[in-house]
Amino acid sequence: MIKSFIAVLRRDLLVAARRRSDWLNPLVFYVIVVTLFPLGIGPDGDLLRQIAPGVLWVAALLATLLAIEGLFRSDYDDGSLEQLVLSGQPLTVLVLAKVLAHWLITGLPLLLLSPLMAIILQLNLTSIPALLASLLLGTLTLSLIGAIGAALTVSLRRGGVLLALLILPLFIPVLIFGSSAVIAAEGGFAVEGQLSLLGALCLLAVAFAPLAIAASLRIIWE
Amino acid sequence: MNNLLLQVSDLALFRGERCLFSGLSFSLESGQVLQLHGENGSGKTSLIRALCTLLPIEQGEIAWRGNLLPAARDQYLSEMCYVGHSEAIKADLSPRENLAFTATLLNASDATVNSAVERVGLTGQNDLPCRHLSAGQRRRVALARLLISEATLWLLDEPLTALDGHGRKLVEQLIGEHANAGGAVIFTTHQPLTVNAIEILSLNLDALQSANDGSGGASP
Amino acid sequence: MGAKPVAGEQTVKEFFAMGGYAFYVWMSFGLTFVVMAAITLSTVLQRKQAIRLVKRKAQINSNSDSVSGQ
Amino acid sequence: MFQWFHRLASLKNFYRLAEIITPWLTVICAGLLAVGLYRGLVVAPTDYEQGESYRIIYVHVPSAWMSMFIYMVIAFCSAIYLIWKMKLADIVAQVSAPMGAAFTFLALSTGSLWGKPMWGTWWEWDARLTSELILLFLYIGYMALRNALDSPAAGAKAAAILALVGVVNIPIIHYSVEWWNTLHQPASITKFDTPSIHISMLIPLLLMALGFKLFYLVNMLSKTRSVILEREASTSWVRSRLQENKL
Repeated sequence: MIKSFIAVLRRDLLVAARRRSDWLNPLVFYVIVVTLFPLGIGPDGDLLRQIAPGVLWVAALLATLLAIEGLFRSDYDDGSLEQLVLSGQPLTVLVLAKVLAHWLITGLPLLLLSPLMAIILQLNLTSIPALLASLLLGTLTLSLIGAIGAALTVSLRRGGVLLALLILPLFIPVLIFGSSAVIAAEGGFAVEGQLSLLGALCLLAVAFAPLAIAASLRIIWE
Repeated sequence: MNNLLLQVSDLALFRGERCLFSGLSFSLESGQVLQLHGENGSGKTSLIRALCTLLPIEQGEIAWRGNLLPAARDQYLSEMCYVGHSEAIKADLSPRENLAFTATLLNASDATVNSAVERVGLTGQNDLPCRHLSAGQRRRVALARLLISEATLWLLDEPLTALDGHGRKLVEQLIGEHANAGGAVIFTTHQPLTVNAIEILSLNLDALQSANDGSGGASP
Repeated sequence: MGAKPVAGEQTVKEFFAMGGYAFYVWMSFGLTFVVMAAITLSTVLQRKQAIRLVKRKAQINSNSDSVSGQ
Repeated sequence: MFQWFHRLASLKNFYRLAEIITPWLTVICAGLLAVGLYRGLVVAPTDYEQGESYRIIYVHVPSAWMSMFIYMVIAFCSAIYLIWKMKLADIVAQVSAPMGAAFTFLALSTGSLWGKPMWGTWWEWDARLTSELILLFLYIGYMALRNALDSPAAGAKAAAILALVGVVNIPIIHYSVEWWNTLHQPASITKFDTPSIHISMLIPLLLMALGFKLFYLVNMLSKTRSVILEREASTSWVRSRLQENKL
């Protein structure tokens, strides 16, 4: 089972390496969305600093949503999704591998890019560690929950808007704890509380999301 | 190992509210090759997808080696391979990478991968991304995947599509060898397909459609 | 519950004034009435539509029965 | 015990059962609503703090309770549908979703109407109202997914999975919104706590709540019967009912 987990992981990373647009688009989207806010709200540093945590987190959340939509679509179109379901290997493990691969492709780069974005929004450098810690746990949870929506809407040609409608409400707790962690760091308060809650959400997602994803994948062909 | 492999009893398939066919019963023993007949929309593809558990069945039962399917699912999946319309290969990866992935998924050894690649005549283009291969060559990669799976039951949906003369002969040989080795094959095709020294059973879904009184059986 | 309803002495006009909050109170109750009426209407229409469908299907089946001479 | 469960599941029996009890429920529901309205608007004394505007709770609180109650019904039916493939459960969930959304919308609008006189703003980012708003999104997502997939069977199952995922998330969302609320607002009592209300104010509230529940039940049963008729139109029992025109 572990071998097939690694096999799926390696295959997806290989495919992503060959198709640059898959992981580049969400990153560019993230950068553009963050730069829109100063243009929209004004260059005043204090105001930007105040809204920076929220903006960074909402932009990361939207970028994950944009990236996760096609998670199963390419496999669905070329028929390899059927082979995964019929491979006899536990589907939850294969699905976990696919989500982990997707996170490595889009979640991690998002994480590494966020300090740069924080600087653009005048965030204090001292709260960047909190931002990174919260995004680390947050993007993993977002990918897992987003994958449920991706599995539910994989057979739709234009599932994008529907995916947002289905999944954004479920993103809200992660957003609340994530951005409040950064706000607390800005204010010099302790961040452990928020991070532990984010960790709890992440574990909950790792435990339950694959079950929902596997169940959703099995009903596509009805 | 008694040779009764697949047993289908009183199977009915619906597409939405419309009943494609009902009362279908047949059994398949090792060494037998069964061809499904029926014009488009008679449910050939749906039957094959139902047999490979992709399509859930509301009415009727499928048994593998005597035990009913929902319970024996893992055993059945490990001994069955389905090749559908799409070849189930990633266009950005080369045939070697695709087949290596399938091998690890179905825990087959590298030796089987190499022998399969030779058997389907893909040695030349083994490292080109499949995107650059012709449809016929991609179909051969799917056939190689079939060999790698070492499955007892082959479920082939239009295996001859996009294949040239050599390709067709190759498929006929593969089916022949598989049946002689004790395997079983169920396939649908529009082009003629003859396997020497093996009598292909046929199951006509249209006959079932009109009869509909559940008497349809595999008539030689 | 013998207590005389407190609102008894109020004139009808005072009652509708709702202590100055007339707009908010009557808007809320009005909206509730509208939504519940809409739900009831959709139920009735759905029922009519279902009966119409059953009748149409019965006709189609009876035609096909008569056509095939049964 | 399981035997009646399957007997009820057969659509024919359910149809007959619903047909018998619906008229009675309608009468009781109408009675409850009438008495509840009368006692709430006329009998209940004026609230010393909010004056007359507190009477809005007689529609706001029951609709808020209903919006949550119906989502639980949908989640429960979805679980039964996924586990035992009971078509009836899927039909009940399908017809309940629009009503749930309607009650959620009602709770939101009456909430904002109640909030305006108290705080002067039409929308107050109060924990309860925000959770209600998110619940509305969950309802809309559920209904959108159900009709988006081409095959109705896949749509029903996908919506059932979404409902179960949603019901797991509701407490999490509620807790995080409460937490978010106390984080940004100084610890004030959540503005929507029904004031420690006098018994004569409480009775109409319970009457209205029960009335709302029966209202939902009556409409759900009747809508379910209509869907059963549509789905079983070509079965013998429906046709024989048609002949005796006892649909």
